Amino acid sequence: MSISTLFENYSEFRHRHPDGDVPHNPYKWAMAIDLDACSGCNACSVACYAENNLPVVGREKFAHGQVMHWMRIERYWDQDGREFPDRGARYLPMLCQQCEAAPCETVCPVGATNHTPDGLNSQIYNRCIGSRYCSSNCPYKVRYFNWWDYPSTDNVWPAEMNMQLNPDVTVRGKGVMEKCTFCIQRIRGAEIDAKTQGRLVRDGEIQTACMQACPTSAISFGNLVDPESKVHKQWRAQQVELDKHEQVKDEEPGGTDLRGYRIYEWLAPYPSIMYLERVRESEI
Amino acid sequence: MSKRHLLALFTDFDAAEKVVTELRNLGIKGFNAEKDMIVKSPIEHPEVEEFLGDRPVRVQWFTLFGAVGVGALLFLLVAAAQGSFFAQMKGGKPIVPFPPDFVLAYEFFILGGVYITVLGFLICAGLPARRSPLYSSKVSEDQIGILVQSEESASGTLKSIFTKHQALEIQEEAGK
Amino acid sequence: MMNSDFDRRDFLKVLGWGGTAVALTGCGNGMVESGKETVVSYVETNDYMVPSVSVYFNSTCAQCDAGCSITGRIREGRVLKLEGNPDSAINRGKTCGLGQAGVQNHYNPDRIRAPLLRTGNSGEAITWEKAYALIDEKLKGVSGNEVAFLTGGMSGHLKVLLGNYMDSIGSKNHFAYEAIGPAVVRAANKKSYGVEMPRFNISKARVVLSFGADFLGAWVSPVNFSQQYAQFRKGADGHKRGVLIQVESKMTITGANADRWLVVRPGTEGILALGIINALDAHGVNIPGDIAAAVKGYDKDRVSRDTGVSAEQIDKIADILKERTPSLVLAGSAAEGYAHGSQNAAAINLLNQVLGNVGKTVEAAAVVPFPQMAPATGNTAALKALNDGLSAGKYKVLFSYGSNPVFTSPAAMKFKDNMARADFKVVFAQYLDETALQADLVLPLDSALEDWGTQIPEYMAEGAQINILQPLMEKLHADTRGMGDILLALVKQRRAEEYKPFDDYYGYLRAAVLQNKAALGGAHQADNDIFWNETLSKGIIKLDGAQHASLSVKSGAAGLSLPEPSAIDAQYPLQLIPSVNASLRDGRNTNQPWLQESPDPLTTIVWDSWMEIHPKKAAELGIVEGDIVEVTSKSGSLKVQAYIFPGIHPDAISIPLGRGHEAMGRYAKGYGVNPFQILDMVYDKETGELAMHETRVKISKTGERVIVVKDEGPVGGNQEGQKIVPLMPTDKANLSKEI
Amino acid sequence: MKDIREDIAWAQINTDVLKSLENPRRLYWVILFVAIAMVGVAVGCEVYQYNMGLGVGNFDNPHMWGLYIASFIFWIGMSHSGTLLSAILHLMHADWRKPIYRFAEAMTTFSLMTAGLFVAVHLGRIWQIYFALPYPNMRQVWPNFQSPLLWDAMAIFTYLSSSILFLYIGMIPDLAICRDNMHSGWRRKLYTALSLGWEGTDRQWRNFRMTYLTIACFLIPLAVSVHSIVASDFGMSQQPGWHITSFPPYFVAGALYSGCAAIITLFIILRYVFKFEEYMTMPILKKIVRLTFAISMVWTYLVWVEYATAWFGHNPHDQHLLLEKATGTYAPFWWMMNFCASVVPLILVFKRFQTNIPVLFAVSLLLNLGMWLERWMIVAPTFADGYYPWTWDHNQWPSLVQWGIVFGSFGWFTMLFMIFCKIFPSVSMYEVKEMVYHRSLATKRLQATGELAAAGKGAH
Repeated sequence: MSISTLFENYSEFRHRHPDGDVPHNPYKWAMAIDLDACSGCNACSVACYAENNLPVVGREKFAHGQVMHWMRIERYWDQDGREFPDRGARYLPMLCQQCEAAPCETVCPVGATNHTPDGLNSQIYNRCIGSRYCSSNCPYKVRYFNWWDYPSTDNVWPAEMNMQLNPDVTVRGKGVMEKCTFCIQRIRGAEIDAKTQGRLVRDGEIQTACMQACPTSAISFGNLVDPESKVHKQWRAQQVELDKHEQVKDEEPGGTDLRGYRIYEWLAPYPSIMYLERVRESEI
Repeated sequence: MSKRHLLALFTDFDAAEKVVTELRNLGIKGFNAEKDMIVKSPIEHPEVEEFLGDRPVRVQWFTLFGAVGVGALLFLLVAAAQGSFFAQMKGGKPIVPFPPDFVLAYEFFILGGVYITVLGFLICAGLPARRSPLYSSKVSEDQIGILVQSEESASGTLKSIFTKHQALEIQEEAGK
Repeated sequence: MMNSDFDRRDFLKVLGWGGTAVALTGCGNGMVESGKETVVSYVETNDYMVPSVSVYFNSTCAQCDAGCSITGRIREGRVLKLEGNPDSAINRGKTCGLGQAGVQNHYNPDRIRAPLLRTGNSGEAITWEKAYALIDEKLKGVSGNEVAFLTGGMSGHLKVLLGNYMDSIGSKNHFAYEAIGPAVVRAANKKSYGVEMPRFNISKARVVLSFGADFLGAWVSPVNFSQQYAQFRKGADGHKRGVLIQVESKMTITGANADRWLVVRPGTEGILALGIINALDAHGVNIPGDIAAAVKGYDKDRVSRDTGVSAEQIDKIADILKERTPSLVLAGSAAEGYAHGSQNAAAINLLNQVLGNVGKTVEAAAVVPFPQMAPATGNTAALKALNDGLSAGKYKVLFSYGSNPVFTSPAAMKFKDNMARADFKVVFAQYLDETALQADLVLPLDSALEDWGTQIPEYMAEGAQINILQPLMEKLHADTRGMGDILLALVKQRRAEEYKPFDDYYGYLRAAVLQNKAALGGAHQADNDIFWNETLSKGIIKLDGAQHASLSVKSGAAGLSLPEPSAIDAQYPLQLIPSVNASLRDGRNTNQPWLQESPDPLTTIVWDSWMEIHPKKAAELGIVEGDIVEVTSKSGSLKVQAYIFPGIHPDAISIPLGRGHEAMGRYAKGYGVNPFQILDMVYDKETGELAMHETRVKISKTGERVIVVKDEGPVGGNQEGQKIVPLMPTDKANLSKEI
Repeated sequence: MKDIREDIAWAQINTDVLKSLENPRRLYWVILFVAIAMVGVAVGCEVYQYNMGLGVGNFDNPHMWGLYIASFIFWIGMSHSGTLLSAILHLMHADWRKPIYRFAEAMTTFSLMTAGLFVAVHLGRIWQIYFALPYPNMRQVWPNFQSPLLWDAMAIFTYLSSSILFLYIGMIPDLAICRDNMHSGWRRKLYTALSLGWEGTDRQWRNFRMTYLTIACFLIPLAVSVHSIVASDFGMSQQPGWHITSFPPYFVAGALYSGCAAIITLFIILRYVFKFEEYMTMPILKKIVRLTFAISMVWTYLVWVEYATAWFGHNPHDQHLLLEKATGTYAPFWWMMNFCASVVPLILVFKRFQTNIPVLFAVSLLLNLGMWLERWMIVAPTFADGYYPWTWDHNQWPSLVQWGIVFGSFGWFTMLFMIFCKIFPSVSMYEVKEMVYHRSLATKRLQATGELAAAGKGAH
């Protein structure tokens, strides 16, 4: 350590995330999820199990609320007291929102969860000591803790099943926190390829496991900084701005006619996932 | 020229006070009342200082240094650690966030204060110390002891003064 | 993707040894054929096998019969993950959860490792030679028509090979059985459109009116339909966002996504369809006279009385169908599952004709020009026939492959007992499931990721295509065989010389494909090897020039007679709806833990069965969530936990199929109940299919109560007034600016 | 109601107190062995949890924290009154503090040690606990100084070490007394070493006074900061029910409250076990009781401030949570908490109960029960009814493993305390002497003015 590095770092990281004048560069990974397209089929969730070595906890532990699904499909009903839900249900794929000002990051005593330069909320398994403060402070409760030592638990990964484990992803032992990573193994892979080829990652080059599986293509993922990326266009079309916790369009009298919104925006965690409201035909 | 040591025990502070004042006023030759006289008591008693003449206490300077110095030092250390070691970027927070560091500095301030004060105490009070040969467990019970150091010549007079004031007990020992 | 011409077998061997090395170090189970172990160290692997670098091979998903093409990711000789193959018109690079779980079928710890011969109550492992010899010997004594071969839906070269085998033993008793296939709808389609399975252009439709067709969940080709659905919602080529109306008695995942979900009295779907035609007539849509006459009786009031759908709702539907064309009307499993299922389906298809959708959103599908390879779709009538035959003692030898009738047949059918009447029962299976346990000889199969084959999907998306199944890695267990290899060996017992050239099924397949190279689009390619490798690397053979079957619309409501809705039966007041869960289907995939733990989309329940009951009815009977209730039909009863569910008709209850295994494996056995067991044996009058929804039941509380294991919290689907999933009506939304 | 005799012989004081260090009575052994047995239970549970993972505690998502954190706050709180009272009263020259401050400070030290254990037990990977220390390492990875948990660690370390020093410094003259009266055995060696050759010379006393005063001054802001920081573990987070402005003062008040209650309990126990009737007298008890009552009212006020903030503040989540506490799964405990901590202390307004040992004993225990529940009611309900309705969970219940460890922690505390009382004088001899000395001086002055009938013979 030297005083000069101190001051360099200080001025480099002095800004608060998110920040208009110091944007992410060259990458800021983000998502847009169209709830009108989402059919709630759970394909994304299973794909996530397959890609990220999630343990199947079994009936008893599920009953104790110790399930480990990084991506969970939530099903809501209209609350208008009708006898039948004749407008169907509402589905919401809930995963880590990769907040820009993540409540979980500041409170970790050992700095096991940090903000990466490309705008992810990273979790360092082997630094985690399991104080679980991050999850306590997460408004979405999308962090999952290894209450048990799943690799050594019967029938989680018995012989042969363990051959399916993805070598690019750690198998987590007991006592550490884990959560959706936006399939960071795929992101880093693509970033490195791009770097070796002296270019930036192209839009669509990275598909998260959930996005790749999704039969209705409800999920789009990409680089929010890249003006050509689908995600960037979607966010712009919906007038949702990353670094605002109150969107201008919402102030419009009579409300907005755009579907884009972020959950718990008012808590100012600046989530990196924009949802598009579910739509229902008014003529029927 | 060799010195002699005398320890006299008295029943209470009043007796001790009389002896001390007398010794100081007489100005016996070969005996320096300011330097060669120590009062040992079972309890902490402000009057002792009064009749013994003021003797300085310097612990507070240690305190000052400890609190300010250690506090500032550790604060800088933390700030430096955040800024120039492994950069932990926290969403929404600058890398060297002052509010938390001030909280910590507050604790460091106290930590340093207490530790250095204790250090100062040990130094100023000369602890840990070897026990002086002239000591009576009565002192830690209920009697006041006066320990004097003087030239051979003066010891006689001193002893007589002690006895005059009904010393309960007088121990003496030839210094080297 | 690799097109270079090296020998795939060698390649796979190397790959396999790599996998072996991993396996040995990894989990220490000796899966290498004894005597052949040569563990290749990674420093001297083949060029195309770099440690830590993934290679990808295309194959076909065998988790259900939709025939989605998949791309397997292989590293160090192990298949790690399946993705959709973007080149396939069916799934266009997408997969469903069921498909994702294919690897768990492959790596499943409960797979059978060696041929098992029953001795008394225990099975002993024997060699394949012995097994083949045994089959040969058993067949000697019996005549061809005493041999029965039960399979699931079949297609491709396997079907051809099976046909040849049946000829060789002079038997015509091939029974293709699917427990939950849309057999009645197929028949109805044949009648109304001239084809069993036309193409449904959901993406082109502007209104989809679906009568219990769960096309987003488990119906026919869900992944394809889901993609079309996404298009349909976005409003393809300048259209407005499509409107989905779902008519059913128990909400399916498709119903959960509908703009309007209409609950009808079970079995009255057809009446509603005719009612809508009647309403269309009233709204001035031009209806052929005979049809108009036929539906005259179905005026709004009567229909809404019968079905429980309000008159104005019927009008609304008529309106929107009238103004937004083309539309698409689908008849699904909920409509067909009744004694009058054929009529229901016919009435619903009639709606398509009336609306002029036939030819627009209902199109003829392309057909593969090899009739002998065309899919033999299964049905329950076949099982009934087989069962009757068995009980009559007609069959001495029974082969069973690709289905689990002991689990999926109604207990009242007594299939298990009748099966015992056959002297020699051979079951080809991957798991010791309920049927395998009844066998005398169990032959372990390769998983779909280890096997060779061709498959032709029943539902063709665009052009006709033949799907290729190829091994994604070396066999996991030395002593399992592919069904193709087994059939080849068996048929060789009969026609040795004819099949001499093929030393294994791979050889047979390769020869068969190359034989028709020209027809399979390989005319340009002189070199067989290159063509073959290209074919394999694509994983799909597209037959661009293939004919489309012609639709022959037989309009008219002739012979369309729908029964009055059955009166409430005092003794059995409730209709049992055995629902089909998108991931568990008929229970063949239940031993895959990902599927057990993936919450049901509607109830979010995992690892267990449940009974859905409407809040009103529940209150009436004093049932609360978690109560263990006994559900009793004429044919049996079972105990199951209750779940209060708004999306169901108050006079119906629903229990999902697929769980309640008594065998099969650690993840399936002992979880939940099996509603197949209590189904009444009622059949569709025309097709003789088992009417799945015709069972009437009564329920009674047992007094027990459990905590339902589910993902949703104590407040269920309540957002507590927060903005978590807001809803935007189309008149508020501006979808034009969207990307 | 008799207070300490002014004319008690100083030698008598020595012998009385030193007697408490001699062979224990049977009652002492009983208490000690029960305590050790309780610790055994906790150790068993912890070993099991260590091997199996925290799942055995029946935690889940969202119930990330459970009884461990609740008990952690409880013990931290317990620690407060000791030092704080000792220091404040010292500055105020309240001489009635002198006979009781020693064991109060010991209580502080040991409850802090207990609290520290809960932090460790709570961790998912206890074997990695050193990651939380700022130790230099090649990877240059340092703990996250932004985390309130780290402030906690720092504050508690400071508080623990300072308290121990305060306790020790204040004990040196007494250790000298012990040294002078023990003539053999390990105890003599121990006291000789610890008393640092103290002889009570004027120089030693002068510096002693200054030092003791300084540390006392430091301890008051320190103690306040420690529990405010514990409060900020919650206040700094965004969760409903935690993100409350009044938390720091509320926590500090709660800490003093439970501490005072604990002092009453221990006061009564010591008084009997070591026969300290002579020194731990009723007037002193009465003073503590009144103090406790005052603090209980402060706490009650602050807890209602909290409810009011939740209720009138326009945050629906906080309102909902408050309702849940009062009517939901935790309602019984929440009401019991309010009863024990706000209603029970009202008994103390009656004079006759202020010195009624059995009543006070029961009350003090109830107060501490209430304060433990309060901590639990701060932690658990927020997890059960946080922001996100989908993950609400009202069925989670701490398993026996959690209860076992909490149970054992009380044994651990008692064990340490009992051992302390046998090795070190739990009543400060020299300060009791000062007390009686100054009181007698006062009386003498009165005599001198002849207003009082001749009685008492001066210093002794």
